[in-house]
Amino acid sequence: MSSDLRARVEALLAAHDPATTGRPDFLRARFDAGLAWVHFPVGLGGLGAPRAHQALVDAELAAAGAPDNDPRRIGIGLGMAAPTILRYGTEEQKSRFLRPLWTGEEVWCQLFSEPGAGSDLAALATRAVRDGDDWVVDGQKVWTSSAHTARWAILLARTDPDVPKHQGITYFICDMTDPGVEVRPLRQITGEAEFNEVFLTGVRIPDALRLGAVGEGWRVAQTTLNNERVAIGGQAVPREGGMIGVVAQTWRRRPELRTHELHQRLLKGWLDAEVIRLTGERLRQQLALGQPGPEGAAMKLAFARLAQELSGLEVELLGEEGLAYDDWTMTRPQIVDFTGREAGYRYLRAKGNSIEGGTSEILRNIIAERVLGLPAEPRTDKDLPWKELPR
Amino acid sequence: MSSDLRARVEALLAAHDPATTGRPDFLRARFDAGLAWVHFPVGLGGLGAPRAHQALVDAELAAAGAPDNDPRRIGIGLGMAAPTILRYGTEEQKSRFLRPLWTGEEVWCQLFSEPGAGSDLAALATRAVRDGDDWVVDGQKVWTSSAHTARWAILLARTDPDVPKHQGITYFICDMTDPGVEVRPLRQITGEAEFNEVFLTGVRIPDALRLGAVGEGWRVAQTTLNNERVAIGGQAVPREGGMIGVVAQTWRRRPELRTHELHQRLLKGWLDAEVIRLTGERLRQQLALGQPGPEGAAMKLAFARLAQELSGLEVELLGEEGLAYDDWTMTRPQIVDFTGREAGYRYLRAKGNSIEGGTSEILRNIIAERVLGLPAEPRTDKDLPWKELPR
Amino acid sequence: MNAPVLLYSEIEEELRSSVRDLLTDHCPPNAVLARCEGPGPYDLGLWRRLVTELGAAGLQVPEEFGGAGASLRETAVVLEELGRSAAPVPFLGSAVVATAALLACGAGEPLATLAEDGTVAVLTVPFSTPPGSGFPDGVRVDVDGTLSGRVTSVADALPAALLVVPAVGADGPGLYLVEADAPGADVVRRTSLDLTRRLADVTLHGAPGRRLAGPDTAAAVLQRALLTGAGLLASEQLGIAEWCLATTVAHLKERRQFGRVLGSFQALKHRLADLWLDTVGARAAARYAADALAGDSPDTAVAVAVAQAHCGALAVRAAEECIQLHGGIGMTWEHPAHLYLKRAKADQLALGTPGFHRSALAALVDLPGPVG
Amino acid sequence: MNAPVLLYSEIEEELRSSVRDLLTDHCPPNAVLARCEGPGPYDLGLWRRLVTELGAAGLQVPEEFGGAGASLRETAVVLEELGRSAAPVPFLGSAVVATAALLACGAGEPLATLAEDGTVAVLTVPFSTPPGSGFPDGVRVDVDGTLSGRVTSVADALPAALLVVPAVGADGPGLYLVEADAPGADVVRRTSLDLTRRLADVTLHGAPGRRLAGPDTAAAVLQRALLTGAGLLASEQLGIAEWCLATTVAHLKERRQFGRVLGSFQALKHRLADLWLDTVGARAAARYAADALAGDSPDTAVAVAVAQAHCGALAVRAAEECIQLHGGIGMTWEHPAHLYLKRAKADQLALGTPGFHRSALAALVDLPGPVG
Repeated sequence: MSSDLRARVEALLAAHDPATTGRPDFLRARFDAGLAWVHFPVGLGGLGAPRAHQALVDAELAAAGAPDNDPRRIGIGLGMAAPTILRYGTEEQKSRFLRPLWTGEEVWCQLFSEPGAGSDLAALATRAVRDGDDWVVDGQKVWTSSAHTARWAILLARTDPDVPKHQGITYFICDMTDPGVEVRPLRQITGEAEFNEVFLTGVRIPDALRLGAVGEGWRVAQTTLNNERVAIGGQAVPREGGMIGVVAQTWRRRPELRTHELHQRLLKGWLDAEVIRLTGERLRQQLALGQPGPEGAAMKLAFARLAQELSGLEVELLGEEGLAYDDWTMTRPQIVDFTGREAGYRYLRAKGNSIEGGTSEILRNIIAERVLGLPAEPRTDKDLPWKELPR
Repeated sequence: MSSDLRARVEALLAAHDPATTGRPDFLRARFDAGLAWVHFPVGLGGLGAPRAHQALVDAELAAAGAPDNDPRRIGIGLGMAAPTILRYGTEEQKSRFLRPLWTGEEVWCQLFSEPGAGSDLAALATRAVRDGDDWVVDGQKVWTSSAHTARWAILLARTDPDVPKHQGITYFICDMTDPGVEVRPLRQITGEAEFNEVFLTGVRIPDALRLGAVGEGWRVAQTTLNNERVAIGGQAVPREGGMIGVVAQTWRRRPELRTHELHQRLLKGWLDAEVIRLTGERLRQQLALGQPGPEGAAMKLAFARLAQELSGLEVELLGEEGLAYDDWTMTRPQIVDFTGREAGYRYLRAKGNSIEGGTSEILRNIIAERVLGLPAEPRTDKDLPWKELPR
Repeated sequence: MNAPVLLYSEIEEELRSSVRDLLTDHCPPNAVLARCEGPGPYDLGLWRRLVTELGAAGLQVPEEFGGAGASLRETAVVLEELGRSAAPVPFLGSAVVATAALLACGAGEPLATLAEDGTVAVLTVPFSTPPGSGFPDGVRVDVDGTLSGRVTSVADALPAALLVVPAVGADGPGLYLVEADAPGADVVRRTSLDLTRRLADVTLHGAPGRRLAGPDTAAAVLQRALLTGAGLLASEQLGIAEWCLATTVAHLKERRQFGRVLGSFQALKHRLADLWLDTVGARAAARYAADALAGDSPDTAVAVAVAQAHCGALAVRAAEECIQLHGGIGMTWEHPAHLYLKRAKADQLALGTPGFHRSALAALVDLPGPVG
Repeated sequence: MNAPVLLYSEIEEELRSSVRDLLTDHCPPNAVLARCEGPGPYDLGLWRRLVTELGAAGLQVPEEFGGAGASLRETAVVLEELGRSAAPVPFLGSAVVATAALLACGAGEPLATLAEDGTVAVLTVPFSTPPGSGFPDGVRVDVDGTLSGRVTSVADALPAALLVVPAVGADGPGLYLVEADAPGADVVRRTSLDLTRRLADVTLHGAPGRRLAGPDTAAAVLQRALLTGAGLLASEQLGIAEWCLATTVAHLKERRQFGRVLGSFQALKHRLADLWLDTVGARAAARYAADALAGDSPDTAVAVAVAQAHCGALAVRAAEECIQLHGGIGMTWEHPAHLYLKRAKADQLALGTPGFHRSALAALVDLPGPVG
């Protein structure tokens, strides 16, 4: 860390003693000191410093007892909305939105997925029609986490149905307090409702909240989605971190449950977990050198496969206990906690790992085409006007 | 068995005592008595009787010490050429070819596959051009078993390159002694050469040896290929019949080779083998009721998977011995004998099980489309003239 | 040993279509879903229909006791259909396992009750108990002849009126008939992974019981019941797999993405072809087990182990593929796929896991493990 | 414990490209194929080039003995490239395993010979011997100091001039240096599954030997050599897998069927994506093992077991997919795919199977099996 950066951290701590400063005040001050995300520009929470320095700032502040902005709770804002606003937003948008986004005072959600589109996100049907200085939005979104706590949303809507599907989409910032926004919990097979359905009925969005040009929404969304993918698999994981640790501990603690059949599968699971861990570690070393590899998609794919394998094994290992479930009550968790609940929950929740954020099938397509250079399948939908697509 | 049929068998045996009659003479007499394939018409080796009666005739004659026609050696003639000649042949062709085909005096081979076509058999490029009363054939065929011992071949050739690929094919009977036919052994990864490449250079085929109409070859070939598929998986197999028996015997005989890891895999292999055996038995019971199911394709797919799994396991089980190979000498076996050779041979030869006679990929397509009714992939080659197909 | 009959007889096909018609009318997926969080997770109305209209409860019961005197082959066909509907009825617990135990005891009177009005009986063992387990000693017979002890995770015990209780007295093991509402008997619901077949813990405090089998036969009766349950469960698992496969195929034929019907994508087609292949195998294996049990074949133990090892794993895989290939839709509570996933996963643990049954083959077919 | 470095250094990448250039020029697949049935299955001309132009034989040998003094990380990179070419040279046997044994013995003089002119040495143990095996007792040291006995299936022994022989004498185990052409020493070729790395049986009848390690160290030396071999073999397996994947992808990009490039069929694309995924994992695991061996990390045993268990299985799968996805072409002797299949399968058995190494994890990471 440069001496300048260290001096700024010290100055922040001196002016706002974490022991006596309230959490929001401290976070605002940290943002204003350019120590929120150091690679952002000056005035927007950053210093234009290398991204790698952020971890050092975080560590220093954590050591001094400073509060953090609870990044897991506001992950969509930090990971998806912020980089997109930074790249495509107007000056007004940047200065209005980035500060409360980072401090967590305003939670963001993402209104991309639709029931009728699925993996074919660009087929989305939510319409936005220009009306004076506003756009009027009607449609339905799904799989929206945090929609019930969010103040703002990033939204994709179709503004021109007469052009091919990728060309008629526009990217907006949507006010979740608009009376036309209705949020309904979407219950999952686990019993809980992490996500929501969002019904948009005559929602008015001022044109000033458009992000990027009209019809450029798909291109803008790539920034959002690429940042989502980078976020996955970037953290260093200790050996037996994650689900394998839970299963291995049960195995060690409960010798009466062991059989040779389960033993072989456990060893295979342990091996796979370790290979994935090493793959992630290698990816981390590449990223540290500024050489991001295509292994990000691989990590997500491998992780989903492993989580499903291990959680299925765990239920079998438990035998009679595996027949039970901890709780079917519909709750609204803010984050996914794989280790805080019982085996049955892990088994069911892990099924989503190969669906959410890009299905394993889509990831395999991506690897085959972008990494291995295999040709795309024949496509008939790319040049057809959206309204003429078969449905 | 009807009393008439029994009387015919007894008459044949009385007139041609197997103990004193030469093999070819006996077989010719049996053919002429209509006891070759009883479901064929009278005069062509049959009696127009139900197909199911054949097994009874075979059993009766075998019990009396009569020679058989070595069906494994002449399988292509019996299983593919004969039904096609019966259905599409002229009267001259039927009376000329079926008798020596059945007695084994004339061996047949099949000239369908080509190096450039692979699974897309209908893309074949071997040309047949009309010249007076003859056709002149040029091209290359591959994976032809028995070509070096065959007197005749069934042949697919392109007679019209200006129409879509399925429409420009004609079916011929080809004289393998024509000077334009060159047969070269095709060596496999096992070291041996079961198959051949066949080069056709200016081969002259009289139009009288055409089977079916000009341009109808693809439809004629369906009879040939459907009969190939029926032949697979029809036999009853005892428990531990086939490759699992070899591996299980080694396991029992050699306790020092056992590990828990191999044990679990062996049990899985045994289970799979037994499930496939039961599947085959169920199919056999369906066929006996005249209800052939789509399980034939399934049997071939499952058998290939199992043979590869088990033969790979066997090599691992043998450890140091698995590092050896019995013989790399190029030999020309007439039949495939999985159990007559060592583990390494089985391992390598089994790789062909998922390729020959329809790859496992093609079989999965067939199951998905014909059994499950899933739509075919987008095709661009069906209506294009053959000569315009991208290559 | 007669050659096993692996096809369905005409009578079996007729029974199947009666059961299927009834379930189509009275057990649609949304009804099952709606019920599974209500106070009565079992559909006793449906059960009554199955009993009165089709004689399902007494299918195995000899005609002399008022049953249909049918074979386990027919019972297996009913289980296929119940699996296909994830039907919340106590058929497996009562008409299969408990009935097998009562039959093996020669207990005509309770059997007649079962056959007559669909009174539900259950064998009180944890649902995860595989055939070949030691005789359970969790319930003891006291000197006054009453029973005390606790049995956890008993399937279908919630709607049961009769409990067939393995218990150990001074003279050894026995099977006892206890009324579920007798003084000292307590049946408490557990939260179960499977929403359509619930578990309960049975507690007995000096509950009165009538002995059905004594030390000479109790262990054999228990084994027969567990073996029957395990072997026939394979048919339920086949039914689950078939529903999952058919539902997935139907979804993929309808759903479009990237301008194409999803079902035209080759990777999905190949996965479904493989799944179909293993389902075909499951049908053969399940039929073989039912036929062996029905005919008391000497090969029954092998047949059951093969069927359970194959079908138990297959049903889970089919349900998992069903969820995956439905995409997000399959992850929602509103879609019935999860009912099948949960039943398939619970069934996989029930009466021995696939791994247990596969390992059992080692002894059954002389493929011993490593020495020492 | 330093954080493991899982990337390739610049020096390692340079070494790789030198080796690859040399192999591209002098070890094309058709040459390997043509050689494998001739009288000299090893390409000693190629070996000489590797030795003289790149110092491959002495890579691990300290500079004081005329070697390059490089680490096992570099050696692993060479193995990746040799695997990618299925090169018929005795690098693994001589420059990896025998060299590791000689290094652990501190035997400077033979090491200098190896480094100088590529003299081939081998450790005479069956190629299937895994680390952790007991000390072999097939060769005894007689009272006159000569060696007698037999060792089967020794890899790379055919071109060897020096044999490093584990033998047991009156005072216990030892390692002995025997010249392959010494009186009483006999090396006889076996027919090997792998056409590019041959096996031979070594028979000693009163052959003279020089002791390199005595009872105090012989077992540890042997273990170090086997562990080094097993850990670095993972890099060769990675190279095999990479060739198979790349060759298959190239084939599928070119070959057309049904009017389309085969590589556009989704089922094939997904299989190759999965294969690529596991190849990415293999690179991380193989690098970790090489790094651990190079740095004598306390985690070496785990690193080697993980790398062997993963890479050994992967190379076979990649070679099998290569054959299958080439269709009939891959089944012909003329196509080089079978050379890789045979090497991959033999490598899977070499120095412990994947199953052996996976099972070894049980003790290494405290995941014990069932009790009793």
